[in-house]
Amino acid sequence: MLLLGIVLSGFLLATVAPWLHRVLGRFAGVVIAMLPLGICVLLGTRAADIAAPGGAVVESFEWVPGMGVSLDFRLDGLGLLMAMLVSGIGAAIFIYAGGYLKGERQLGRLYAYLLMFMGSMLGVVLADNLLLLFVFWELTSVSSYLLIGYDHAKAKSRSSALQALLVTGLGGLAILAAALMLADVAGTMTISELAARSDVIHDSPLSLPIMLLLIFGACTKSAQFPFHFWLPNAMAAPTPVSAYLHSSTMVKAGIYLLARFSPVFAADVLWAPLLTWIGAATMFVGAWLAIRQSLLKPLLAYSTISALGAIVMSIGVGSTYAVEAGMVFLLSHAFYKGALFMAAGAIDHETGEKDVDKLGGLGRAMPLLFAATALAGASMAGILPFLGFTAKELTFKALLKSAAAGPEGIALVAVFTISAAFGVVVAARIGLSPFIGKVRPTPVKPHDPPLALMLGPALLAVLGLAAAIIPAVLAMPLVRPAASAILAAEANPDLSLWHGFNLALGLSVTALVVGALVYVMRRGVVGVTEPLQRVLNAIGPAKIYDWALSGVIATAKFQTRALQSGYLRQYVFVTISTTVITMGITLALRGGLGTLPKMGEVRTYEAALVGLILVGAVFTGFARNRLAAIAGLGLVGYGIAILFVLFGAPDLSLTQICIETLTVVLMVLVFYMLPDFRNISAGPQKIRDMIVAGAVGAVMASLVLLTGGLRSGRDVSEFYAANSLPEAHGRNIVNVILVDFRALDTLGEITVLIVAAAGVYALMKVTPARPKREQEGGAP
Amino acid sequence: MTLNVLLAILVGGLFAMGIYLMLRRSIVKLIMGLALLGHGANLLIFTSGGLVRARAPLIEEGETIPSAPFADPLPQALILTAIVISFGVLAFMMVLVSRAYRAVGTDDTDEFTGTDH
Amino acid sequence: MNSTILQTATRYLLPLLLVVSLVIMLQGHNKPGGGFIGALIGAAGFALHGMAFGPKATRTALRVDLVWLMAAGLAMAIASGLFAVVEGSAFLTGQWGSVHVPGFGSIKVGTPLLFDIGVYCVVLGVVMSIVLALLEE
Amino acid sequence: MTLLPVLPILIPLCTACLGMLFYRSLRLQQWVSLFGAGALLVVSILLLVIVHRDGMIAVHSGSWAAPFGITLVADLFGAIMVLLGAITAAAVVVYSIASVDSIRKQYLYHPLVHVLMAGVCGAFLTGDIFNLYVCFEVLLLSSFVLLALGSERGQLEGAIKYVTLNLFSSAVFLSAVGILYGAVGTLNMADLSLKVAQAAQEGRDGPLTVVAMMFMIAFGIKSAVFPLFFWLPASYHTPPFAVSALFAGLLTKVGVYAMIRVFTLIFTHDVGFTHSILLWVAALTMITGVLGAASQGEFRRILSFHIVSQIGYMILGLALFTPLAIAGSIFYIMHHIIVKANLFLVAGVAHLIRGTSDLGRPGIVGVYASAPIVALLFMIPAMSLAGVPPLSGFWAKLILLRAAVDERAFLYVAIALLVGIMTLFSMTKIWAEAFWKSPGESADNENSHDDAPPAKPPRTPFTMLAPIAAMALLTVLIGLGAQPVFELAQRVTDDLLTPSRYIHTVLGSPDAAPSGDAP
Repeated sequence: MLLLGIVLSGFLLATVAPWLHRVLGRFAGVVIAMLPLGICVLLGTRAADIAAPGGAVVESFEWVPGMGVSLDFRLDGLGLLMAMLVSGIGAAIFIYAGGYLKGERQLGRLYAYLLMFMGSMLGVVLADNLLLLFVFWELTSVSSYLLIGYDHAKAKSRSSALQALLVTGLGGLAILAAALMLADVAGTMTISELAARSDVIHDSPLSLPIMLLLIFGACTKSAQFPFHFWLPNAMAAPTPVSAYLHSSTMVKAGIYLLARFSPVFAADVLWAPLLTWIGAATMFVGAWLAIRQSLLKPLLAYSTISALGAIVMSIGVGSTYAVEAGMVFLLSHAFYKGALFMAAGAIDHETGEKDVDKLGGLGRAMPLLFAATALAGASMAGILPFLGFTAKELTFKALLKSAAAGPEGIALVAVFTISAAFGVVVAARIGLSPFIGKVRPTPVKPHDPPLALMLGPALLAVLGLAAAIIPAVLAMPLVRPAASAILAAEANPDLSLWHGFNLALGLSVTALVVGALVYVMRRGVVGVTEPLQRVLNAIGPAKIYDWALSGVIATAKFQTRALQSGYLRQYVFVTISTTVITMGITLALRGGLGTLPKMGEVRTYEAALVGLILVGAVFTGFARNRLAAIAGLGLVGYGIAILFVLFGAPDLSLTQICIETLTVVLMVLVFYMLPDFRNISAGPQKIRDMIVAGAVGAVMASLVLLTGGLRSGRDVSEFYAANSLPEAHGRNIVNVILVDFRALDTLGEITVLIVAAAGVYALMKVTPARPKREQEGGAP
Repeated sequence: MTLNVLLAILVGGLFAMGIYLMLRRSIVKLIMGLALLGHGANLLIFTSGGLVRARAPLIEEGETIPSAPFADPLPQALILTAIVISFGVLAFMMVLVSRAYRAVGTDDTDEFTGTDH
Repeated sequence: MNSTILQTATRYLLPLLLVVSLVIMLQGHNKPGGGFIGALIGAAGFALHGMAFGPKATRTALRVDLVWLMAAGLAMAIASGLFAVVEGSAFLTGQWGSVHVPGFGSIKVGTPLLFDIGVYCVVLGVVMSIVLALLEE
Repeated sequence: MTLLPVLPILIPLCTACLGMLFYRSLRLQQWVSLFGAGALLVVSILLLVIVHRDGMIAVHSGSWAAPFGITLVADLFGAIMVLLGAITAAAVVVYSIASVDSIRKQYLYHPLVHVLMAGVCGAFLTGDIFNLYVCFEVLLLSSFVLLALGSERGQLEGAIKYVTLNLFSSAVFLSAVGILYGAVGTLNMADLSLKVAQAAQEGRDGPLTVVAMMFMIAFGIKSAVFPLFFWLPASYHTPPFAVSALFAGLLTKVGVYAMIRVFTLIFTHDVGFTHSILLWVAALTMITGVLGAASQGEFRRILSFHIVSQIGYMILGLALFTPLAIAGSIFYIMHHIIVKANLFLVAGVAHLIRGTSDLGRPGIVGVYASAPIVALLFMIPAMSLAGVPPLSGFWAKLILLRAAVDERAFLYVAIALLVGIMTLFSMTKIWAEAFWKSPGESADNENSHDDAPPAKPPRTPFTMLAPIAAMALLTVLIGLGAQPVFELAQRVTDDLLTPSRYIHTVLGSPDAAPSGDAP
């Protein structure tokens, strides 16, 4: 029950969160934060259980066994790392949000969405069933949608929310498709069993599409190039949301997925190069774009993209070192980026200014925040002795190792060095520049933020330092099992801060120095990045998204205008053409000429009668005025009545005569109110219509001919004949059928009549009132 | 020409004229088309239900079964039901059309496009 | 249509048509006819009346609310089927008995007859309400 | 036991009868209507329970043995459909109390709803193809009247298109029945199943395939598949919301039901031909429907086009014709009736709050801020429709997708998935425009997330909110408790793919050729 309870608790608390907010007011955030804190502690106590390689806490409950979906949860090293991040940072976020959005009307809903997100995210990282993972995966997308759109009155928020939802949603569908195929190929939905069947999967022709779909899905979620564009836009969300979902947790779901599946696909020749280069490209583009930004949150968003790329690259490289480095990077990034986001929010909150270039000298007014931000920034810059340094060092080591294998590795080292240097710039821009130098005027007079806003950033920043200094306590228990889980072998990362003077350290220092230089000459470098920005603006993925969206809508409009034109005759035409074509083709393909039954020669009066009816029909069809048409119709009706008499159906004949008379009377009464015929259809249209009408006639006629000879027996009518008098006490078999054998039909028939009468009556009597509130519908 | 060829032509002709009228723009013609279509369908049942020059399915006084050959009573009952139903529908449709004419001000269905745009 | 000829004709025709209509309804089980055709003939009589004297007079002449007539007809038809249910048979199973009419001998009476009377009422009500609604326009 | 399967037809009919008798008192009519809807609900639950426990029931009306009389068959499929119909009807009747105006009620609104239900239930229960036609006419004509009741211009225009195309469908249906009777001499569906199979064995099936196509066309028009759907988006947004909801929930599904019934029970002699056509129909229906929705800017029009697109999914299951796929269709129907009816009901509440159904300004705006409960009640069915887990629509799609993957029909997997995300797009469009957008929003209003308390909207009557909430709850329950529902769908499928059970229940002995025995 532990894992299930952990996952469900978020959802359950979400349902009462708005109410809690109303009752507890400003303390609601702190109270709610107790849940993630508790989860984090609870998970921490289990760390020892899973420290051993292959160790895991496993739970399984039935849910929808018919579809192979069960509540399988599995807490292994990777899951633990992620779940502790989600819950731990979550606790900080709830406290922070309570302070940041104090007094907002809809804060209760925000708590609810955040809790829903937390539950879903925990579900993603703990699920051991492919479809269960997908369920939670989609829920993170939906909660992210609701959270990005928090400022729902702004058009920008809404469109950003939609963009994030569509991009990650599309990825989600890819994952669903991949999951279904994977389950089909591997014969199991259990994620932890997939690795053992990787050769089965590998041998399947579906292996490649599965892998590509998974990578696609993960890349959309983790904002990998070229699907990165939604992430900066998602910054429309309030800062607590950005800090939580869009830097430290949700965007890591894709990375989690790739890590989870790397034991399955590592053997594929495409897996490593694809991930490595997607990651490297993302890392580079993100870093490059980051230094162009001057607003706090976009700055952080692009650097997040860069960091996510770096982690994906590490997973792609896939060596023991690389995976270890990736996990350390993930941890350190969660710490410093969470802290920086919250700090940035605090700066904005306390000064009213978002632009880094317009901030300066805040250090004196807000020393505590400065301290926290500087610590986090230092970790991001990769300075000794912060966890960021350890991560960078390990990554360099891993890359250097693979660099020995060939020129590609050298390229990776170069890209990473540049990206790291740009990271230094971003770190300095946020961690340093707002606080030092000349004091600049801000909309609000700055002072240190209240405790609720300080707690989170300070805690995370300190963690970034502490984890590096005492890795055995704070980093090792998380990183080692995680790396082991990915590698499916025991990992043993070397988290010590000092490895002596070596090439990795040299590159680290180079990155710092280059970063410092770029920081100083920032304006020049921004000029150099201009072309890339211009290309991205013109034909970048964001542009393609816009085109796709407007293209789909334009197609939809065009298609719908063509099909749903509003012209009844077109609807009738399409419907009838479809009918006649379908029937005609079937008749041609499957019809086969049946034997025509012998029914005897036609007698003259019969031919004359049929001729008369046909004349009546044609007369109706081409009449120039309505009275003539009504007369023609009457001719058809009475003619058919005579036909019925000739072929032994007196009841039908009587009915037909009565009905026909009534119809003619009604037609005269009703059409009296309508205008006379006009010639409104164009000539070619008439010819087209005649062709269709003729085709229908031909098909129906041949159908009559073909089926006439099929009749196999008259069991049913023989039964009626035999039982009509003895059992049903009636001599008129037709009437007996109507009131006894098939009375239910007649019951329906009289019901239809009543409804028709009610309809006629209502239509004649009800005149539409002037549009009032209760009157609805109607044409615009 | 055998009997069922003749009736096949009749059924085909009624369907064709019905469809042709349904494709006109005038709402009045539309109704007449539907009426012809109804006649066509009824005759179709009558014909394919086994058309014979036979006695009505009535049991004479003193008999217990109808004397052969008698027409199949079931299609007759079906057609009777169908005739009545199509009368009801037609009556409703006629009034609907006259109301729509009054609301829209024309009998040309090309003007009845308000609800699709 | 304020024609004296029509009015006079109607005065004689209406009772005649009503009698014919009832006969056709009652004999329908054994000869061509039945509730449906019967009702149409009866309705023709009242329609004639409506044209001659105006719909308002016809509504008075009918003596019964048309909605009730229809509802009662439908109820009769349903009820005829429920007789059997009381006996434990399936819905609409015919229940027969014979009634001795003095001077006419024994007549077989059954629920299908009731059903047909229901049909008669419904059809009369339906046709009349349609015709009257149109005449009142 | 012989009465129970008849009751879902009789109760609405009697209710309508009583409603007409009391037509002068709106209060009495209302109570009769509520009582009738409640009784129908109770009876249909009972029917489902009994059928689920004891197997299908056949009742020969008039005690005439099949295939001579009309047999009503309550199998699991029929019973489920009846229950879904009863749920929708109950919700709509309650919702109508406050939302339908008194003029409509004076002109027999309530009795018409119940007649419609009698037709719907009859269609689900009948075992006779001609009686199916009659039931279709009953529900069709009452839908005509309900659609036009009120005589507003839009209603009349929409009704003409609706009526014309549906009457054409009826004519095709009727002709097909006539030819079928002419060819094999029976109307009883169980007997038809035997006779058609027999005819196919004897090589006389060519014309029968044409008849099968006629049924496909007739039911295709009624279930609004491509390219026969035009009547639906032209009319469904014109009547009162309660009526729209009733139509949206039930009418097209009657068509789908009939399609599934006929193409599993009777016309399985040429599956390669008929069902591969259905496959294309399904794909094109999904795509055109969802594109149609994307092009619209009015609440109910968007929803109407989505009906079309969702019908495509249901047909897809039938077309794939594997047990899992058909179970998917069944699940889809169950989910869709509830969700779609509910969305139309929510649209009515939004209309009540803002006085319009158009999206954007001027239109519905700001419901999220002013009526969060309504927003939540929209979000649940909307997300379910889009297939967001773990709501009911997710499972429906999932089953179909698995079935398609099993069949290696990846093209259809892709289409189904893409249509899913387009559905999500439409739903978020409504959400963003009607719920999120604020009334006082300027181009890019900064300080807007502490928006001024919105103008007090008219209070939404409890009778409008309660049915919505109940159906939303049902959506969630089907989602969270998908297993029993899925098992139900599987059992239905099992029955459908083993027609001998149905035939046996109706005709008695497994291979009884109908003889001239007296009942």
